[in-house]
Amino acid sequence: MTQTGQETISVVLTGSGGAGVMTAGQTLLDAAASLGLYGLMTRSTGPQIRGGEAAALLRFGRRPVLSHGDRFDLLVALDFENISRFGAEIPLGASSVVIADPAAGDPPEFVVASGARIVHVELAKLAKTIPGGRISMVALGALAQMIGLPESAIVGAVAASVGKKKPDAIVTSEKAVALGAAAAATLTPGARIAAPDRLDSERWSITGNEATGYGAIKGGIRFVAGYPITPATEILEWMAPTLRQCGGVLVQAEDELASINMIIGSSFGGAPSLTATAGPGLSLMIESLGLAVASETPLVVVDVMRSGPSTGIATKSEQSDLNIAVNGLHGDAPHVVVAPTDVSDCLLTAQWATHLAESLQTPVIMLSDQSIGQARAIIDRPEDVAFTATRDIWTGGESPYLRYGLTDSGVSAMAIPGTPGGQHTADGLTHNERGTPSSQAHDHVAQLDKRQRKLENFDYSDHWAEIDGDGEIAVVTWGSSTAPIREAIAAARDRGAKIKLIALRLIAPAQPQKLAAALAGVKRVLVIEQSHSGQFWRYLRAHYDLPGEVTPIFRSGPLPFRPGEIGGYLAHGGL
Amino acid sequence: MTQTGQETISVVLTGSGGAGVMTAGQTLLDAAASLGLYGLMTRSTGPQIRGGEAAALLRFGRRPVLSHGDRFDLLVALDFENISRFGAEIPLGASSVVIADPAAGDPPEFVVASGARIVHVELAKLAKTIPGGRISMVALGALAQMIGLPESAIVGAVAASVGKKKPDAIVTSEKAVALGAAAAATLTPGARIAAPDRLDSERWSITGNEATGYGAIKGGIRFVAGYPITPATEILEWMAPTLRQCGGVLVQAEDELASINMIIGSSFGGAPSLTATAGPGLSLMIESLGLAVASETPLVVVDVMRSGPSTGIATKSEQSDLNIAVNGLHGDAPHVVVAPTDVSDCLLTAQWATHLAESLQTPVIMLSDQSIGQARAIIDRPEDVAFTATRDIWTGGESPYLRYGLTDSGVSAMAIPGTPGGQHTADGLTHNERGTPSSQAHDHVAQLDKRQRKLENFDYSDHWAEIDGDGEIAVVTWGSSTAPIREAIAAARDRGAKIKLIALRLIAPAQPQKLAAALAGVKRVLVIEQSHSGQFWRYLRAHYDLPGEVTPIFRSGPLPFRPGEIGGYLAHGGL
Amino acid sequence: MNIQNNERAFKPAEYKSAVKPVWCPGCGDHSVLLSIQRALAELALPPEEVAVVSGIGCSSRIPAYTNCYGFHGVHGRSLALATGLKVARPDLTVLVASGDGDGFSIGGNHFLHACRRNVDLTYIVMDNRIYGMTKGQPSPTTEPDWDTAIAPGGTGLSPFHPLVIALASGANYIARAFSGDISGCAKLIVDAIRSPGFSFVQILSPCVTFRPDQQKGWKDFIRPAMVPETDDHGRAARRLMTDDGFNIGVLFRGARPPYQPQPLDHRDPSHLEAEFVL
Amino acid sequence: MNIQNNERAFKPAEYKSAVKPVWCPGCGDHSVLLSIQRALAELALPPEEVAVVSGIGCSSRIPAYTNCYGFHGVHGRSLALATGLKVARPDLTVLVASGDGDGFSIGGNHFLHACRRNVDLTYIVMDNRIYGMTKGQPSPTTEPDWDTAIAPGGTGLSPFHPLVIALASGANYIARAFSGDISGCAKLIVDAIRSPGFSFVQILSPCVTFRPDQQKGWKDFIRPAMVPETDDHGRAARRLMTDDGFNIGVLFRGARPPYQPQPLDHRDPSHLEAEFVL
Ligand SMILES: Cc1ncc(C[n+]2csc(CCOP(=O)(O)OP(=O)(O)O)c2C)c(N)n1
Ligand SMILES: Cc1ncc(C[n+]2csc(CCOP(=O)(O)OP(=O)(O)O)c2C)c(N)n1
Ligand code: SF4
Ligand code: SF4
Ligand SMILES: [Mg+2]
Ligand SMILES: [Mg+2]
Repeated sequence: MTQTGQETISVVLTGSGGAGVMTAGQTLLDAAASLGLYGLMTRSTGPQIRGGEAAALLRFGRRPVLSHGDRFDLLVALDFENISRFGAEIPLGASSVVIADPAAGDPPEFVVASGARIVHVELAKLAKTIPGGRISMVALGALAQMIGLPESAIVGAVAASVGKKKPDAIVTSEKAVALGAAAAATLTPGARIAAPDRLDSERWSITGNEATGYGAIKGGIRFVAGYPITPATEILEWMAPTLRQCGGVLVQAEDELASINMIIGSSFGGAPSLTATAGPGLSLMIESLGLAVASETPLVVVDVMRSGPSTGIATKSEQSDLNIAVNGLHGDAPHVVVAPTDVSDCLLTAQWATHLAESLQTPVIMLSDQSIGQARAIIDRPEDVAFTATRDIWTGGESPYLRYGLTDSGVSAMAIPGTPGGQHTADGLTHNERGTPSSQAHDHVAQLDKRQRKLENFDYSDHWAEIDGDGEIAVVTWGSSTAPIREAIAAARDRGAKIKLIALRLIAPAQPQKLAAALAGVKRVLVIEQSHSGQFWRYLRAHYDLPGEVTPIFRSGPLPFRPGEIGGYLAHGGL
Repeated sequence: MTQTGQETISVVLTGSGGAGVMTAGQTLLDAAASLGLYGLMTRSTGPQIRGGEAAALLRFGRRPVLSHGDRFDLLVALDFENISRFGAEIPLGASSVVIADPAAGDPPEFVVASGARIVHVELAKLAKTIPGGRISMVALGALAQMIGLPESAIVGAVAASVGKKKPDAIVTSEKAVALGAAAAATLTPGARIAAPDRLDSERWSITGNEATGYGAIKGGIRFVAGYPITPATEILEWMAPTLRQCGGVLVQAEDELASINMIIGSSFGGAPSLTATAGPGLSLMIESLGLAVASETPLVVVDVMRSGPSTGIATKSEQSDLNIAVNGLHGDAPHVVVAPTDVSDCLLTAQWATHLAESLQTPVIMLSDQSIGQARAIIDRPEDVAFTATRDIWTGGESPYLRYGLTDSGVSAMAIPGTPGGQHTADGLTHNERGTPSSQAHDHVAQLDKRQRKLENFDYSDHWAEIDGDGEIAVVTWGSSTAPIREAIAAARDRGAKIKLIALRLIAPAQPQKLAAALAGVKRVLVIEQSHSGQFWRYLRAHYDLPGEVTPIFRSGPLPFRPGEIGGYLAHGGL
Repeated sequence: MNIQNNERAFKPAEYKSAVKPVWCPGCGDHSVLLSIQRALAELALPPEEVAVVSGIGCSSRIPAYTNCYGFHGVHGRSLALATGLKVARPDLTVLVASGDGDGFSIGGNHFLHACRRNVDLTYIVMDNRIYGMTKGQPSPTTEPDWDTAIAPGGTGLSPFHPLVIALASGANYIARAFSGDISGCAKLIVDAIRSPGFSFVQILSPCVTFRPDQQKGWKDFIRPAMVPETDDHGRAARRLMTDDGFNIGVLFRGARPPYQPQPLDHRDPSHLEAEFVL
Repeated sequence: MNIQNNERAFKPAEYKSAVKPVWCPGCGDHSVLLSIQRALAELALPPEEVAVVSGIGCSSRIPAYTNCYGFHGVHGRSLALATGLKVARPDLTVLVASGDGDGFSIGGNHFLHACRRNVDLTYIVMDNRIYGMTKGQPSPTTEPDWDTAIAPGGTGLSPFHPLVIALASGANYIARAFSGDISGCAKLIVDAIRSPGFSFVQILSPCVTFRPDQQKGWKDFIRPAMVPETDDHGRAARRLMTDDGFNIGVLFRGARPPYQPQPLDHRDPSHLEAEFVL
């Protein structure tokens, strides 16, 4: 590994199902991590449940990489079947290199059109020379060689993943990797990654969905009910065993109507509670989210967004559930909406979401998305934050106990079943302070005021947004759009531009004063988001007075924003 | 009946359950209508299903009355049990008169505090003098006498409602009415209603829910599925028999998830279809509304709004489902939202909603509310409009048939099952023109564009808003807030103010150009609505650029806006 | 449930709150409330250790009339809410109250799955064969020819068999009671609470307002079940499938262990980081 | 269904669309698709007069693979959608396709009420005892000890009895088929379509990817039902309650008339104004 290579490098492995593209990708990520590189891996698959075409998209860097780059430096195609379906997801350029098996036939149109240099390695043939040798391991060897990763790192990663129990498999893989590397050694190299600085920090390999699960448990979640749905299932699957280690349980519900109601029940019983879902499931939870608002029951709902509307594209990302998350409830139903800005931030955001739900006795919706949730990243160990589930619990006192007492803060102490004297009926009907149903205007207004007040009076501290840099131009964004924007801004700054980045972590309630302060002196605001109708921009218009000239930039998924695309907007925006 | 009385008069009858308050109120409305008066009747009841306290709130006028006035001229209390629960709904003033039975004991605090003149009539005692005599009929006689309605009109209305089969009951009621009238004749009269001008127009007695049902059938609705919910049930109950007379059917579904899916199915089958619900039911329909958007299935969902969030107050009104109606769906899911401005307008709006749904192959949400839906009004026969269900139906042609073809208008012809060659699968998955599932970015974007385009390109004609008057000040409002605002503006105009009224009937998609044109020259905009968080105002901010100074005026239900309250806002707003 | 060994005796009145029921005079639900009070007193459960969960309907109003912890949720979802509560808090005694509309129409799916899951809940459905609260629409147990505004002349649909559905779905205890017999009703509720796992008690509870036929009519039909209770699924299925809906008593008592997932350990979450660390 | 007297014969291939199934090689659903094609050909139904409605799942992908009209709706709601379609368009033959997750978990309530309503639909559930599409979570028919990521070691919950539930809810025709026997399967589908009212066919259809045990395992268990079909509710209840899930054939055939509400008249709506006019 040289010191002179690129800061980051992007590679993609494609092949049809069963060819082992995903395993190879994962091994590559592990290998890079072992060398002290940061990294990111996302997956694309065809519509088939099994056996369709697949792509592992990876990026490595000497600094954290939390989104993909503008183009892939290297594409390794185990075969070309149907991979043109991924064409739009695999931008290539004239400086890109494509390693292909000559036996795989002609490269697809999008590869040819890119002008990428195509080099041939007889992957299949080489693999066949080793009994049990896998084509994906040969490819891995070739790939590593091309981008400058030492073969030893690959071999180490293979050994770690195959495990000690299968020494034969390790040897077979080692041989395949070596063959691939040797074959590639004869080729003119393309982009190579520079060796990382010393690995001085603790690194994690984690997906956004795992980070969400762990953040939630750290925050105090001890009961989860959920119904499987792509791309949120892994949160449930990760939490099922881990929660049980930490004093909690997970129940698979019969549907999302049940999940949300189960966690209302468990939270009423005193357990900080969560469910995870995607757009279609969130839609089904809407009625009972209103019940949680009215009955002031704390809970966290994670929505891992995918392309909508309706079933849409279950496996692809989009930021288009903002409307429903913020404004989807019937009646006046204020609640909290938060969003992580990248894979790593899922931990903090989930932990904070739990803290907010418990502190404010309200439902909190956390808007993650597929591109964050299902991506695996090599990150620095996230900092510890002190957020825990802190519910104001009634242990005795005034009689009769006023479950919905009109306190100054708007939060009233909650009696947990089992507490003598705290008996009350939690209710979605308009009620008085005691909780008794009422259709009187004064009770209705008092409780609406109370529920609004508790959200408005709360101190959301600095966590409401990530703010970075200074300048007369500001980009306001949220969620998974943040990482490519961050990168584009860094590039623009390198060229001398002064741009401020404001990525909202707290979407609702709106923080007009905080944003106004953050935007002081700003003359031009670019609002960037991944939705077809500009949901975030409309939301900002509704709740904030943005200074100066405002340029909304929005488009739908499923393709992710790329730094270069954002750079274009920034330039077009007057830089 | 004299020529010199008031233009409108407001009366309220209260009593505990079973006392016949509602029947008496209905009879009074019929009587007034028979005299050529316009009128409005709304109902308030306690939480009991039966036997609780009840109030019939009425207003009559020489001109159409579609909302209540500032105070009641006359309150007739059959008894005083629990009626203070209605205190806030029954504003009285020093000029008001209260007829009470001395046996009913002391009047409640809110009556005393109002300074109203209390007069005694021994209602119960008088009723007892007639075998089978009802206290409510005695009260009716007294009431009619006090406000100047001829006894003969009451007797006629009683006869019409009791029907010819019970001549004895008619005679008994006549006697009771006469006794009440005689007793009241000795009292100093209060406000009296002036005799109406000649009854030259055809008048109807209709509720908003009935008008909705009739408008829908006129518009072409032939299939209804629904699940009972207050205050929408009457739409279903009215349509059940009437639809069957007109070639349609109604199915009671097991829940709202089923209702919405049933009408997606029936509409796919070619039948213009509708469901009616309230906030909690709409919440449950959200996921499948998204399916209707994505599969481009026309349908109408009537939401008769009630106080929210959650179960809220099922029997009281509010305009707080605007957020969910407009922004409640996950993903980018453009659709149409319309709202009637008063009882009478429900007919046109429901008919138009059907027309829009069918023309645009999209779900249309019609936001009525409890104060419109459950009010009975005496109105002029609404004008006939030509809107009918006009779906672009594919009858053959190109092959393969492109169900989701990318037309200029955005609307593509729909093949109805049974049509040879038109076979396709309607889908909520992202699909191509043919309807085949796709996860390609270009298909996703093309279909998102198409669905947006069809809504944007459509000519909504003048029906998008009701616009009235001119001036530098404009009130922008919607739905049931319109009628009291209309009245307040009329009063302000009488005092010389120049105010323009713009009541949006088309809530979504937004019509920025039309509103800008309507607001040309306006310097000050008052946005008025009945929601706790200013949902309409926020929506306008998000989608429109309002000129000049904008003053949002909003508050929650359950109390209705009154003309005087609005007048205050208008004055405060600088008049 | 978790039978407590309590030292003191409890009176039924201690389980009643100060909130006045909205029910019509004569509604069967008044008696169900009394039965529940008596049952809880008999079991000597401290009111704060009991939770009553419900949906929406006249019958579903019951939690606030008890002096227990209560949750008056949304229409049809009470069983899911109660499941979360009981799994998180196995120490509580959890009753679920519902109506034939709330429980069998909109709530049908949770009914199936609560039976299947067999969490230790006692599910009381006040069946009046009508939607009371929304003023008289047919429910899944309404007779096909019962005339209503929404279905003039009747729906034409035969009522279904909730007890067989419960059995097929896995309910561990199935009984039928009549609200007119308060002490019989209370006895069954005591038994149902004591029975581990999911216990389903259908209580025929007349709606005097929208089903004026029931109050008199039902008295003539109702009788204690002739056949003794069974634990045999096949026999129970046949019997419940053919019964006329008026046999009172315990009709099935199974032996499935309740579902009560438990934590395996109570470790600090930080140990989970090992999975991520490179 | 509405059996047409068609002049020409149809071939199974005419019912297949050009869309390539996403199913795994070897998935039982391929055979179900073939069976449906054969059944429709046997019935000689013109493809445009057939509609196939589904929810979400591997199995629910089937409509687009047929050359009929199709609706691929949302997860769990196919029966409601199909009910609306069939009531509005009694002239069509409507098939509903579902999976054990789509149909019995999230869709359970519509299953109950579709059985009860007895609209003339044919409901085909491809039961593989797993959620295939979301990659292997337990469904209501999964064995209690089947290990999955979301329920390590198994859920501990016994599968419930969908056929008894169908019977108790009012289904008029109940059968079980095995996708491995395409012609047997097709025959049952023909019979189910011909049978008036709501016909429920559970098809055991192995998931080769997430239930590799099934493909071999099931073949050993599956057998034609020994006892002939019955129309007796009590006998059917007992039998279905105790069967082991592997008896193939028609298990219940009732005689309830289908629910098909009809307009009473086709008058112009303007006549309704009489009600309002003073
Ligand atoms: C989502 C939703 N849909 C509909 C309603 C309206 N609703 C309230 S109670 C009820 C039916 C109640 O019937 P049942 O459960 O039998 O109770 P009963 O009043 O007869 O005791 C309905 C449909 C609602 N509150 N929420
Ligand atoms: C509302 C909603 N929740 C969850 C999902 C995710 N989901 C898709 S298919 C499926 C389960 C499918 O299982 P099954 O019906 O048995 O079909 P199979 O794939 O096994 O044929 C789930 C949970 C969804 N699409 N929509
Ligand atoms: S309407 Fe019927 S169920 Fe409701 S309270 Fe009255 S009698 Fe009871
Ligand atoms: S995952 Fe299972 S059910 Fe789905 S297509 Fe593959 S084999 Fe069939
Ligand atoms: Mg009922
Ligand atoms: Mg399955």
